[in-house]
Amino acid sequence: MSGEVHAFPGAPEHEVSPEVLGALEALLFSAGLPVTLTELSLALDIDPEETRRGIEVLAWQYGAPNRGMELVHVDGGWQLRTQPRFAQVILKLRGGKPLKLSRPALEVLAVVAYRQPVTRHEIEGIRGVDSGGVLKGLLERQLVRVSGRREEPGRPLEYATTPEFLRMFSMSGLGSLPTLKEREELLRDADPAEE
Amino acid sequence: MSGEVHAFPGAPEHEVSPEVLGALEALLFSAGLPVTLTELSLALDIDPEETRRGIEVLAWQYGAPNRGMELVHVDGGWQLRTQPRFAQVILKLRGGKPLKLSRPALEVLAVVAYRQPVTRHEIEGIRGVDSGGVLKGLLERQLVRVSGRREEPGRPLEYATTPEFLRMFSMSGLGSLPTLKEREELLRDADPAEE
Amino acid sequence: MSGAAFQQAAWTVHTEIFDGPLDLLLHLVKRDGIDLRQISIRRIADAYLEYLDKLYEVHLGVAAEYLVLAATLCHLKSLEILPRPPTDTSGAEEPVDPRQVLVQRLIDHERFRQAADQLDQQRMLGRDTFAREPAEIDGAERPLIAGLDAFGLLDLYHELLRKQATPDPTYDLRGRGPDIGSCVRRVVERLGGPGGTAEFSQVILEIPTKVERILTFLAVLEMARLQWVEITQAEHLGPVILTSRIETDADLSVVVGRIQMEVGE
Repeated sequence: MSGEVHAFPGAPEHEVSPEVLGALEALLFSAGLPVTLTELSLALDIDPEETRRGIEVLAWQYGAPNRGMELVHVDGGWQLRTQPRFAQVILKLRGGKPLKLSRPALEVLAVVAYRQPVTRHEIEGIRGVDSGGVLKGLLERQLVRVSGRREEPGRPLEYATTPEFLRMFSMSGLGSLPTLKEREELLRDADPAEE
Repeated sequence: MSGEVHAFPGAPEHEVSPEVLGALEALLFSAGLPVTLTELSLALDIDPEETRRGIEVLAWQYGAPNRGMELVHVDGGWQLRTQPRFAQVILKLRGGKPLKLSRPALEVLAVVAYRQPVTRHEIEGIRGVDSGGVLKGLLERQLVRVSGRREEPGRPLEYATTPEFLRMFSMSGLGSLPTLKEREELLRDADPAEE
Repeated sequence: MSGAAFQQAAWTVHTEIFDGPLDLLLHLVKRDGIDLRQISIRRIADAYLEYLDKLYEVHLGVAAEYLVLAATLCHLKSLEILPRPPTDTSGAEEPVDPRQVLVQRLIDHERFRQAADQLDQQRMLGRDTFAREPAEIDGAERPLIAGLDAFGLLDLYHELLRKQATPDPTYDLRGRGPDIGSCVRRVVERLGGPGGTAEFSQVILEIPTKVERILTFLAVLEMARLQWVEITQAEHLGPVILTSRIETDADLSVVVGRIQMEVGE
């Protein structure tokens, strides 16, 4: 997402009360998403011109070297964001936690694993929903690759799993994928009462 | 209103570099949830003592009248939150109602907080009324959790509070619970002769 | 108290003012200025019973727990009036004074009422103060984990195939489609003879289409109403067990016909 940072070279001349500045900061902080001048003015019950001046002063204050955020004009509103120079430390604090694959991603992976090479059309036939976006994500993550083209009208792309996929599921090769028959045997062994 | 805001009366003497202050602010801003001193120190690759001084300076800076947030020690970590005097304008911007816990919910929470681990039977003994529905609601809101089973006939479930409880009530730990009134104190309060 | 005003007061028993019998009792103690240290059981028992009486006058149902406390108070009151039996001096244990037990319960109740007040005065997140949602971190930088193993993947695949194998049925609008009669028959056969049981969720899961599942659900409710099937659940959230109550020699078509008539099919 891009946005415009308004760095005001010198202290704005405008007189804005500390109370309005504090309230603006609290509003922008808790909103998270960009907030328009109109929304801010309505919440504070002040004139939009005063809000604009407040925003200008606030943006200038965030320019100080000991501040961690900046005020960005984005999507027609104003938003507080961390300054880009802190991206690395933030990633270090929060990026270490692994991301879990989503249910749709797992479903597409399952179909690709058992049906490869498989076309997007076939995947969608089995899942019953559009799977383009999910497939794209899996391609970017290198869990799925394009393996060729199907020799049929339109020559659609075919997809297969990657070595990265095998690593993720701790398998030495595609031959290690369990089969439906094995699954049934396992279930029988595990709980004879259930059958 | 209580809560654990550390307002330092004068400017802390400590020398902390603007860069560390900015990074701390950026980290706390992006984390949203409480972050421990250790986590902050690891991300910044600085000494925990320096982090502690940085937090102290930051907390003091948030005490200025033109600031919207405060630095709160909660659930064992540090968290940026809006200052209570801006609650009204924030709710106005959000267009939502403030969070409200019902009287029975507060009472059950109080019993669980002070008597944990506690069984449903014990809660109902103190309140004199069925509390199953209220307890279920608190479990769903993750303010209360099942902590184990009591080693007694029937092995009833035991309940305790969660970190979410500490966060919601702005407490750094269970040690921050206000002390329960003693029997004598309550009798004195209830004494009609002294009213 | 005027009729209307009292009705209002009585109504509040079930709303926020009195949260249960102890709460009511505590209110009466405070209202009548009774000293908890020299509590007169007779006085508070009378006040409590009088209040319950008024509730009956306005034809308001009183929850069972209010009556339990009333019984306890009457018992305590009788103990207070009767002369005490000589205390057994040989026993090491002091007899528990039932009055003290009641006072202790009232004190505990008051103590936690006040603790609840104090909690309510804490700086509450979402009411007095607001935090931020954690900022989105660019996912591309973070390590990925599957969250399940190869068998889990297979289960997912199997599930997808099964869903695909049972598409929503298409109906011939000229025909009748699935009917409740066949659903009743299916349940009766599944349960076997009288006393035969099955877990309700199993019965439902064995049925292939959504429409038939709903019809079977209705059929079971109707059968329960006619006492042809018994529904039991041993514990909260535990399995629901169906037990057949239909005689072996009962004419199933009569049973089915009755249900079809009842549901107006």
